[in-house]
Amino acid sequence: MSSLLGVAAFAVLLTLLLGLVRVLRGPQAADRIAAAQLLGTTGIAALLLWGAAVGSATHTDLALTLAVLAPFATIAMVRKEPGE
Amino acid sequence: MIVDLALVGGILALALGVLVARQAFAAVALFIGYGLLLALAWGRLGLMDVALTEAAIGAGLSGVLLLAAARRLSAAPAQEDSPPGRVTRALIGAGCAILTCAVGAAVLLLPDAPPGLAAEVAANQRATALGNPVASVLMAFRGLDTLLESAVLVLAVICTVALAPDQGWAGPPGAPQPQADGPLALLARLLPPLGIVVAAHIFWIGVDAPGGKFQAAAILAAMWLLPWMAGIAPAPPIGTRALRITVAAGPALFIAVGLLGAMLTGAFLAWPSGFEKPLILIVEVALTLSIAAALALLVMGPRT
Amino acid sequence: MSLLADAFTVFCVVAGIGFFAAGTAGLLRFPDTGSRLHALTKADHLGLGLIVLGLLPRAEALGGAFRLLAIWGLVLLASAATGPLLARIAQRRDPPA
Amino acid sequence: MTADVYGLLGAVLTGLGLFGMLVRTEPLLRILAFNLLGGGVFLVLGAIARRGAGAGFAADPVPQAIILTGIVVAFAATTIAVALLLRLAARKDDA
Amino acid sequence: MTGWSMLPLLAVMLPVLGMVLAPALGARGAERLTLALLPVGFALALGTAAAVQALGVPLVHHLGHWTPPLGLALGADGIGAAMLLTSTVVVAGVAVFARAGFGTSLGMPERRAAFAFWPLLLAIWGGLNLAVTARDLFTLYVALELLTFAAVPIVCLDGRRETLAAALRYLLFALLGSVLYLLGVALIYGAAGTLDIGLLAGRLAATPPVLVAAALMTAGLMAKTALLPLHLWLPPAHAGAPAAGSALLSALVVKGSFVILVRLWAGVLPPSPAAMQALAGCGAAAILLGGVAALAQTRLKLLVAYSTVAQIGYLVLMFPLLAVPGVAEKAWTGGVLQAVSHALAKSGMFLAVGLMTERLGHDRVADLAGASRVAPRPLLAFGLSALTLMGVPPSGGFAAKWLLLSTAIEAGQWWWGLVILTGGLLTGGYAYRVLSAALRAGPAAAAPLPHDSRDTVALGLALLALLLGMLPLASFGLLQIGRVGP
Repeated sequence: MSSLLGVAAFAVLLTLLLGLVRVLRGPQAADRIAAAQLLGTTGIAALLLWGAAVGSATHTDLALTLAVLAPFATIAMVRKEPGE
Repeated sequence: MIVDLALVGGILALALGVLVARQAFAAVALFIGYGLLLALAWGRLGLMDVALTEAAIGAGLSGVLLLAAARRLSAAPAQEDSPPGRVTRALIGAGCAILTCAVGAAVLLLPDAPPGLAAEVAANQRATALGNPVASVLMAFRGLDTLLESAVLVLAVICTVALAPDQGWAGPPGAPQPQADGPLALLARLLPPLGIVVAAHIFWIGVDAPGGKFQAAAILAAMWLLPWMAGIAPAPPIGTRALRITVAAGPALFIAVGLLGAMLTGAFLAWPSGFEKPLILIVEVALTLSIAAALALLVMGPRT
Repeated sequence: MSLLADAFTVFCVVAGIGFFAAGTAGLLRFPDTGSRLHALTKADHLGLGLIVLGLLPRAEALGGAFRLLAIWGLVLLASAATGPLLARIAQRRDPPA
Repeated sequence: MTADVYGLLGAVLTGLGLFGMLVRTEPLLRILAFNLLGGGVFLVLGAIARRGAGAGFAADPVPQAIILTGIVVAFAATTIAVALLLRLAARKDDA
Repeated sequence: MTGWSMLPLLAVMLPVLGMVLAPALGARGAERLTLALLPVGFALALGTAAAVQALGVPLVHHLGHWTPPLGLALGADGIGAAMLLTSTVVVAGVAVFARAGFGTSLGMPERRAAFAFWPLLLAIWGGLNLAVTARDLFTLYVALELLTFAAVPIVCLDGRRETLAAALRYLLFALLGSVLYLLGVALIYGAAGTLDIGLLAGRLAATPPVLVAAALMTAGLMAKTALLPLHLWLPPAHAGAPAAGSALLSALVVKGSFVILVRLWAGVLPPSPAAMQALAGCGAAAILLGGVAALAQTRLKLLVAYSTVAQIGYLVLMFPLLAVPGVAEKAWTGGVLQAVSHALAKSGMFLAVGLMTERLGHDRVADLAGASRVAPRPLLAFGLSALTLMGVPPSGGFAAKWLLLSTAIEAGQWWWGLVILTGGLLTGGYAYRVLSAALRAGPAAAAPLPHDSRDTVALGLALLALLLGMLPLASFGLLQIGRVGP
């Protein structure tokens, strides 16, 4: 079972790397930020699967930290600017 | 192994993307992705404490800081130096290639039996009453470094305050934030309580497992920044005594406890035996609050 | 029992990966920013949700399960709050030509 | 083996970061390049930590602690550089 | 033994504690705290020097009773004690001088520059004390960053555009330097499994990782010390800062990375004659090119800043001589003496230039006429400092340069002697330019000169640099304590 979960983690990681293409290509800032947000979510999923595979609670804590902080880049991007 | 190579490829692609990006915005977005992948890479290396820190800093605070800077600069770009000529660039490129090869060779040629301190840490960890070996190093074996690091953060806050214009420098830090409405305002009210619980959790597990004061402080700082960015909780003025005391309290307490150790046992930063754990926890709590305040002030930046 | 739980986990995780793959494919293939954002939110919500669901039976204690659900909740919350704003920005900066 | 892969990645990032710091002219991109360079240095240290795994630890805790301190200091440096840069940009407006 | 070793530790921690508390105390409180700490710091430095001298061995304090390699050690040897004393004296002079510009009298609102200046002064003091006493390579990295973060805002305290640009350039240079140093530290740890200077001594073989680390650390520290060709950040930064700040930057901040460089090559890294010749070659180029550049400057502050570039060159001339048995001891004394006498003379000179600029209203070298009337005492301080920089007897600079010159000849490396002599002539040239312009009669001074205690500070520092040369050579035995080498 744990090796199966490890494979699943790898599969999620692969979709994460494919998503990189959008971060790299853009073309709009919104594209890049949205893709970066997807990277965050995918990374969280990969960490959860990986943590379950190796039976480590620390991976879940790492995913938790990412889940709390990942929206910040998007927020910094979408909020109104002073004077806007 | 394939996982590692895939991750390395992704990190390299993003790093190259940052370097060749035409707009600052794109570079920052790529950099945020880079930080995220780097956090995963730390996990693969088995350095979970570092992974947590990278997630907190790279994915969270750095992103906010740099995106805000990119937005401000797109309105008023800073002056640029003249670009180096073609020959200079080729020379610099060759130099950097040599550096890469030299460092790469050095990494590969390190002694086969790695000399390290893992065994020493394991042998002495019991004396620190902490279960997390990294916390033992940070709070006991290399406590001086941690103390100085917290002092460096205070100094960095002083630096950013010093960079404000003379007019109104003691007012609230950063640019005034317009009030957000709708979903963002809702998020800014809902997330902080949850985030504070997460921060407390990360702090507490840090005693015996990866995690700890700095990661918790970064999350706390983010929870302060969110309502500030949404314009629903203005930052207190820099002139406020309470704010300044908050920033100074942690490092000052750390030094005071260090001096206490010097008086009681004859060595600075020695934790009096029997009281290691409670004293370390008290100092860590104070440090967490001070570091959180310092990090938030650093991201807000000087008053503009 | 354990076999049933494992089957549940496998089913959910595979479905979750499917959503992530679909979301990523949408992000890469769809022609304009708006529809790309749409693809992304689907993957966010459902993919992660299914994986969390699948891992729930394996969580070591109540605390573990709680953390998994908290992660999903946090991601949902953030995505719900920022999604519309991101879409607005995408529209404003990309006027339909 | 894992350690070597990431150590080499660190070496490449070091070179890339240094190149960016010396060749790019926009100050913000230089600051980003400095962070790439810093990440490379920390990865080299991380590879060394991983090589030193033992005594029941997945990695040598001493270099791990050093990386943590280093990341904090590098972040502080980044904030100072950004503050300085924004002040400089604002100053150009008034002049 | 343990009791004495607490002295250098307190000399580090007191300024750091003061810096941390300063924002909470406010500008006025921080100013008074700084002034209160000065005598304590002086007593600690003096006590450290006396203890090292009396015991004849370096003081070492093991923090938290943890011994290296696991724990950290901090202590003072001869060079450490000498630098502790130097930093305290210079900081004291600058602090008294700066009260006029950055003081806050009772009831006055807190000003930004005053709020920032005092903690930055304390941070430079603590950072330098740490850099000369820490015995762990990573703690030294933190010390370097402490110095950088304190020095950069001092450059742009006035908030003008040029100084902001100079500060940003300085920051990027300095960060590059420290990150390269850190990379070297990482490789050293990978090769040896410890970062303690005492344990590393003699333990590092010349393997590829160690050689790469040596190159990286040397380059990083050269950038921090502003040794040619990595000096480009220095002149605009040192010339842009307010006088009190320039004095700190030129006298102290660049010395921190220099002392680390000395510790690395005299004891830690495997000896490499070729690298030492190359390093001294950079120093020789700095002496000559820096001197020529100083001669060509039209602004007084830039002239003094280029003079710093040149004087830093003298510091590294000692490196190839340290491996030569018989002369190593004298070369070491010469190098350390150069660091100390330059710190005293250059702080005096920058303070004097600040006073002259203030009273004349400009710092153009060509229009200095009349300076002898409006600023006679600062001009005297400038002249006395110049004697040390030139190496004219009986100044401290003379003792330093004479020791370096004679040991170079004894070691059969006469070419360094030629460089020292030429450098002295160049220094004489730019000092003469300033003095001859300043001694010309200018517009008559309107009012009688008010007494300004800042004149005394500048004069005092310059006199100390001069008096250093009158100490009998035997009294420098202190400097040898803890020296590794032949």
